[in-house]
Amino acid sequence: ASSIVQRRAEAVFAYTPEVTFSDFEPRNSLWGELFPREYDSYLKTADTTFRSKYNGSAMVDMLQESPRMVVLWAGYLFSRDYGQGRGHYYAIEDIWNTLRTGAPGAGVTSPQPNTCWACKSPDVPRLMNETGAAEFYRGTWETKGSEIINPIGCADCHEAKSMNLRISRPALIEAFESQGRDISKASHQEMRSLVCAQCHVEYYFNKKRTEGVDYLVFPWKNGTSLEEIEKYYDDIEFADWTHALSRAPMLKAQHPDYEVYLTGTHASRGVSCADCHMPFISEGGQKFTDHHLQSPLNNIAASCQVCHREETDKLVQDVYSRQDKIMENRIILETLLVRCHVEAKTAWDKGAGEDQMKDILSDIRKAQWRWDFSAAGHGNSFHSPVETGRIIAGGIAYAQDARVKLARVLAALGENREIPYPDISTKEKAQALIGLDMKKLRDEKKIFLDNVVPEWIRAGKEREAGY
Amino acid sequence: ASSIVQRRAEAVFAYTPEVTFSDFEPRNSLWGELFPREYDSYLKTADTTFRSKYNGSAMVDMLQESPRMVVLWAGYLFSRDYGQGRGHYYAIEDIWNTLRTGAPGAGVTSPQPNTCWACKSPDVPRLMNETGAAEFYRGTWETKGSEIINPIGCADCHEAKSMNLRISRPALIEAFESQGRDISKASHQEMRSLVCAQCHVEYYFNKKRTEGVDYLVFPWKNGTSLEEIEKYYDDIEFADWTHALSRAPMLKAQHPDYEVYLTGTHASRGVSCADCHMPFISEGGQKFTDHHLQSPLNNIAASCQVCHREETDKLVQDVYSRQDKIMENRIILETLLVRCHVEAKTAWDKGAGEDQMKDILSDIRKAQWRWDFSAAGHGNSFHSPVETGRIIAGGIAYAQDARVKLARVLAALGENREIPYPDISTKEKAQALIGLDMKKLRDEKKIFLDNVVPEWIRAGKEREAGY
Amino acid sequence: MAFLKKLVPPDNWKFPVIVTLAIFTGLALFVFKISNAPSYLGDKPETCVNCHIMAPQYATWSHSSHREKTNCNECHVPQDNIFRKYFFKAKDGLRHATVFTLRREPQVIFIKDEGRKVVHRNCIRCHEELLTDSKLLARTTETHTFRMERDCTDCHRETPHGRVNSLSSVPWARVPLPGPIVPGWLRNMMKNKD
Ligand code: HEC
Ligand code: HEC
Ligand code: HEC
Ligand code: HEC
Ligand code: HEC
Ligand code: HEC
Ligand code: HEC
Ligand code: HEC
Ligand code: HEC
Ligand code: HEC
Ligand code: HEC
Ligand code: HEC
Ligand code: HEC
Ligand code: HEC
Ligand SMILES: [Ca+2]
Ligand SMILES: [Ca+2]
Repeated sequence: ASSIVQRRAEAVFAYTPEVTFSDFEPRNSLWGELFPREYDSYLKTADTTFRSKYNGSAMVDMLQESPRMVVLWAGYLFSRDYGQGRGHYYAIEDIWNTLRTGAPGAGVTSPQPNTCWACKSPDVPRLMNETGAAEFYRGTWETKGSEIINPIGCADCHEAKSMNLRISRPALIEAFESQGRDISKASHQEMRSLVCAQCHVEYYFNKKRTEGVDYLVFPWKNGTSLEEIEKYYDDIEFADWTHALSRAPMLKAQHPDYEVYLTGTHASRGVSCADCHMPFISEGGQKFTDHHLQSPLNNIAASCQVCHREETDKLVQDVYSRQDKIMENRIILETLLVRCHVEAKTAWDKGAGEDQMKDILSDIRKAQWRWDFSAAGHGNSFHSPVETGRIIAGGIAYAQDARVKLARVLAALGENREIPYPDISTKEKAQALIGLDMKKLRDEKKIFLDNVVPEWIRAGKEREAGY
Repeated sequence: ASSIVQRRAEAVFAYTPEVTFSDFEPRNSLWGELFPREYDSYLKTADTTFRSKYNGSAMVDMLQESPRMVVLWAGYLFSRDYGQGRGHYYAIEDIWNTLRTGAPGAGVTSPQPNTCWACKSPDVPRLMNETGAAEFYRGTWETKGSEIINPIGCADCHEAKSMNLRISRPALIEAFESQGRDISKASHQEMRSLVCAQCHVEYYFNKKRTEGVDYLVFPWKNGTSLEEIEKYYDDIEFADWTHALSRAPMLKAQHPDYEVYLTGTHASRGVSCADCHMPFISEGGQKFTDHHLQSPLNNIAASCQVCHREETDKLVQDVYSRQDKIMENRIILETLLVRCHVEAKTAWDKGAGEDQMKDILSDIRKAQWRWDFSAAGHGNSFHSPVETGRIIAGGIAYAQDARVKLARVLAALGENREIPYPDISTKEKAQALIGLDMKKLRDEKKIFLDNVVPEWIRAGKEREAGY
Repeated sequence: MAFLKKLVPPDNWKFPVIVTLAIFTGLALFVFKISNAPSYLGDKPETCVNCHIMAPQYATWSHSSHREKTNCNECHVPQDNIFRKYFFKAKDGLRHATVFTLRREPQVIFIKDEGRKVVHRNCIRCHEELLTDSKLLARTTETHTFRMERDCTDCHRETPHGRVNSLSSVPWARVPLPGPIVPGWLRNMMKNKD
């Protein structure tokens, strides 16, 4: 045993690197010189070849997969463009590319604030350290274009000197504080999930906290369950947008990966995000953490099989069978929500009054919030299938409540037949239905990508050369 | 070599008991003389003290727990009386007591066939051996009253000579055959669930198989999933009854414990019913199978903790948290089904036509089938929470489909307001609502229990004395 | 060739030698068969309970968490290399067979030191990831690294056989004996039905 103790001490010693840079060094390649294995594996997040049944690293155009989403988000930027997240390597490229950030340029600003950068780069802690969080968030998105050019990397999760895990984002610390908890008490094992919870969480922009600033807040004050977060939003009468068809005051859920994970079997047994998405692997006799963050289905042996002595096929099947069961009802809910919005629009068109519609709009808000919470976390159906199933069932009940009431309102307005389901068999048809001029948006984006982005990169590199 | 031959023979016989009775011995106490530990633990199924959050061995009046069920079963015997299963020891007592078997006596027959005895006693294989299965099932329930007096016991699951597990019920063998499978190929471990699957399964009475006989059939021909069984019933246009309020052609699901278990994590990992409900225990240096079949929550140490190194509280919490999540939506579905039936009745009352109602009744049938399939298996929410959640979500969608259509039909008939939810806050109110004369039913039952049952017992004991 | 020729018996001996050889071969095959020896080459736990004396171990193992993913040999035979595996099997099997046949078996069997070491190494073989990587100790306390040099069974004394395994500890345990799942009467009844 004494020899093991000794080896462990050695191990700690061997880990202490000769770091020449600070915690705010945003260039991953520099860290990579000291930690080539971690860096090399990190670079593999650029690989987009793996596709699983529902996820993977490939570009997945979610609006093409389900044009229903276009209708669900009518009046909101997500109806323009929504992809499934891919490797961390692409964080910056993808936020440039998405139509959601618009096409800022000569005189034109982005529809988004700088807050959007918050989860995309190790340049963020660097800048926040200089200006503070509120100032970082202030202003429209293009104003920090040349400041943020490195995709998610080492400084997002590590302290430079010790390479210990650290929290680099104030939003998570504030979220813990809002619950009366102290994040600095987190255990090592918890940190292996909390570094992810800096970004893989539901969030909103609080405009009231600091004048003129879209302040990034995780709405966890009452707790992290679907209902607790909903209550938080209801209490402050928050809506992300008003739906273009139904006029319901909508909530958008964004990747509540961590929140839903917390309700699952694995979390309850102390299994962390890193256990599955960053397994310990062995290469040339050296063991290290695989920084190729990706679907664990591309690496069952190093992830699942550490704990489960089951055949690879069986484990993949475990994941797929849960995803299938959840997906079945999620699609039902999506379809019902399309009907809700279309039927509500018909009611308005026929002259329905605010008072007749109030309850209905509240049902629609609740139903879609449940749908989005379950759909926006791409791992939810595996991370916590029972909870995700529960949420979807609740959503179906609300959506149908809305429709029963709508049927009565419509009948009172003289419309007593089924409102036809729109032809939204493709993303294009759906976008046309809600009146988006996609060609224009894409043309403008192209100009932005051809002219503005190269300039951002040039200016950024120049700045970094001076470090 | 001869000594090996000899010793091998011993291997077969050394643990072979000196059984003096046949496979058809229905009296458990006789078997108990040879196997006192198993028998003593079996006798503990008479203990009704343990209650868990949703289950346990106590008498639970399900109609009192949820008076909604009374409305859901209007027109069917279950609306009179439905208890949660308790220990095997009570199988005979409970079938005597239940109002579902009516009050046969001088000139009055039971509303049930002899098929009802099929899963209640080791007298069943004894009789079937004499007459064959079809003849056993033939006739009304009271005609075999004096033949069947021993509650579920040894001969239901064991062969006498070797004490090996065996299948004693033709219905399960036939169900396997209908799927083109051969049950005699089952492994030892599978048998530790299959003995339970003789009874803990969904069933129906096929009246077409043998003239004048309610033949017991497990509807597994297409498979054992909810949808496959539903298709089986739809294909043969089967209905258990026509609903008294909505007039929908209903299906009743009965304890599909085995079917739902098959879809869960534990079954997929080879864990059998006996592993949890009949754990191996140790008493005075001897190890044996605990024949106190009950909720494993009353014996976490011998069941769950054999495989899970978790605190008792934590494991109980695992079970409760799954049950809570499922129950939440099951109650929503139940409530919606009450509304369906009441709204459909209103539609009929207002003069709706068959053609207007056809689709609606089909939705109601589907919705309630889903509810019942999830509710009737008292272990379902733990045995397979993801599947149970999936089923309930589907049920909610169908129930609400029905209600959207009903809202249109009702509006067309001039009724465009919400139909009030009936006051069914107690079982009594609910039973009054659907027009049951409970006092009469109970008085008649009392006469039956006071007069007929003692006579059955006397005649039965007399018969047995001659064995 | 010359060497082989020496083995050929003189002509007048040929017949008795052939007969004798045949008898011995037959006997060997007989013993091989009735002792179920072919099965000893495999890994089926059913093999071990060819001897009723192994019944307690079989019964306890088959009710343990290890049933689905292990067989007796996974623990009791070295798994690190194929030669050691079969050598150990042959040696152990022969001793068991001898003791059993000579009726020298004790009422309570104890594992030998050599066997204990084999078991220990096999525990580690399967559970190594859990034991050596403190990052992955999600399901356990953190201290296993410091325990590797004791026998696992010092602590896990119930894994998988429990503590007391005398011949009489599991009197009626259902060790796998051949037996029809559908009894004769029911098979007949179903054949004759309709
Ligand atoms: C709290 C952290 C956080 C904030 C704030 C945030 N994101 Fe993200 N973003 C993420 C995460 C996590 C993903 C990966 C989601 C997944 O699994 O698909 C992501 C994915 C993306 C993607 C790639 C997938 C897609 O949707 O096409 C784009 C583009 C993107 N974000 C843009 C934005 C924009 C624009 C904003 C501001 C409105 C923003 N992000 C704000 C965390 C954040
Ligand atoms: C600084 C913010 C941030 C942090 C910290 C972060 N992520 Fe991400 N993650 C993202 C964004 C943004 C994306 C989407 C990138 C894109 O699509 O361009 C993403 C994508 C992913 C993906 C999808 C990869 C694929 O191949 O589709 C996985 C898996 C993932 N993250 C897991 C994790 C885990 C596990 C952790 C913690 C160990 C973590 N992330 C920490 C922001 C973050
Ligand atoms: C999304 C979060 C995240 C990012 C980004 C990240 N790491 Fe890590 N890193 C981790 C986690 C989690 C561990 C495991 C820590 C533990 O288990 O103690 C880890 C461990 C390490 C270790 C310790 C040795 C090992 O392999 O376990 C080194 C060195 C390391 N990372 C280097 C890097 C470098 C270099 C980069 C940038 C190329 C980087 N990390 C980016 C999360 C991250
Ligand atoms: C660090 C350990 C660990 C890792 C890694 C791990 N699991 Fe698990 N898993 C567990 C534990 C612990 C349980 C809870 C069951 C128990 O207590 O035995 C569990 C439960 C499960 C279950 C049953 C729970 C359910 O939702 O029905 C499945 C299926 C499963 N894991 C699959 C996987 C797959 C697939 C992966 C890889 C993507 C994986 N596990 C990775 C430890 C782990
Ligand atoms: C027990 C293993 C396990 C744990 C723990 C776990 N995940 Fe996952 N995760 C999976 C599996 C399996 C998938 C589904 C992958 C697929 O479908 O290809 C997944 C999917 C994802 C995805 C979508 C990946 C993609 O390809 O786009 C993201 C993002 C993600 N997880 C993030 C997280 C975060 C953040 C945490 C912790 C809060 C976490 N996961 C915890 C196993 C796990
Ligand atoms: C295929 C086997 C099978 C058949 C046929 C069967 N039962 Fe049962 N019965 C069961 C099982 C299993 C339970 C325990 C259910 C539970 O977990 O609650 C049960 C429970 C009961 C109970 C106690 C709980 C209650 O519902 O009040 C009664 C009474 C009963 N059955 C009566 C009947 C009657 C009457 C019939 C004929 C219509 C019948 N049984 C047909 C298997 C069967
Ligand atoms: C011969 C039919 C039959 C067989 C075989 C059978 N059961 Fe039952 N079981 C019943 C009936 C009937 C009841 C309800 C008795 C009552 O409530 O009067 C019941 C009740 C139960 C209960 C509820 C006990 C309580 O305390 O609430 C459990 C648990 C149970 N059975 C498990 C099993 C398991 C496990 C097996 C196989 C090892 C099995 N049963 C085999 C018919 C059977
Ligand atoms: C509901 C089914 C069922 C009933 C009823 C039943 N048993 Fe069992 N019995 C089992 C199962 C399952 C096993 C475990 C078999 C195994 O693991 O190989 C078993 C095992 C046994 C054994 C083998 C030794 C042991 O304890 O494991 C004996 C002896 C036995 N039962 C006696 C009886 C007696 C006596 C009765 C009547 C009082 C009875 N059984 C009733 C299912 C049943
Ligand atoms: C004979 C072994 C065995 C027994 C007994 C057993 N389990 Fe499990 N359990 C497993 C296995 C194997 C898994 C699958 C996870 C894995 O692969 O590690 C599992 C998974 C689970 C899970 C996660 C699956 C889910 O639905 O989310 C829970 C919770 C659980 N068991 C609780 C229990 C409880 C409570 C009991 C007792 C009533 C119990 N188990 C009895 C072996 C067993
Ligand atoms: C992994 C463990 C496990 C397995 C395997 C399992 N059960 Fe259960 N069963 C439970 C638990 C836990 C409950 C819930 C008990 C409670 O709520 O008190 C339960 C509940 C039940 C109930 C209701 C008990 C009551 O108190 O009324 C019945 C009946 C039942 N199971 C029968 C079966 C049958 C039949 C099988 C096999 C087809 C089976 N179970 C397999 C763990 C298991
Ligand atoms: C021919 C009968 C027979 C068979 C077959 C048999 N055993 Fe044994 N076994 C015995 C006897 C007799 C003893 C007691 C020997 C002693 O104490 O010296 C024994 C002792 C043991 C011991 C404890 C003593 C030691 O060697 O450490 C183990 C472990 C063991 N057997 C495992 C097995 C396994 C594994 C199998 C199947 C591969 C098996 N046995 C098959 C008869 C048998
Ligand atoms: C998971 C590992 C494992 C499996 C599988 C296993 N054993 Fe063992 N066995 C052990 C351990 C541990 C001991 C006790 C060692 C000690 O006392 O230190 C043991 C001891 C024994 C002994 C010695 C007597 C006693 O009870 O201590 C016999 C005989 C034996 N096993 C036979 C078997 C047979 C036969 C099988 C298969 C049916 C089997 N074992 C399966 C781990 C295993
Ligand atoms: C062939 C592989 C294998 C061998 C050899 C093995 N195990 Fe296991 N062990 C497993 C598996 C598989 C599980 C179940 C783990 C799970 O549920 O995920 C397990 C579970 C366990 C558990 C937790 C459940 C329980 O029964 O307490 C312990 C402790 C354990 N093993 C200790 C040991 C010890 C001690 C040995 C050696 C005597 C050993 N194992 C040998 C594969 C093995
Ligand atoms: C000094 C005592 C001790 C020794 C020696 C020991 N363990 Fe453990 N082991 C424990 C304790 C304590 C736990 C914590 C979980 C529990 O069993 O309650 C544990 C847990 C485990 C588990 C996880 C069980 C689960 O499912 O959570 C496995 C597997 C295991 N040990 C295997 C081994 C193996 C293999 C060895 C030998 C190399 C070993 N242990 C040596 C005390 C010990
Ligand atoms: Ca992806
Ligand atoms: Ca009960």
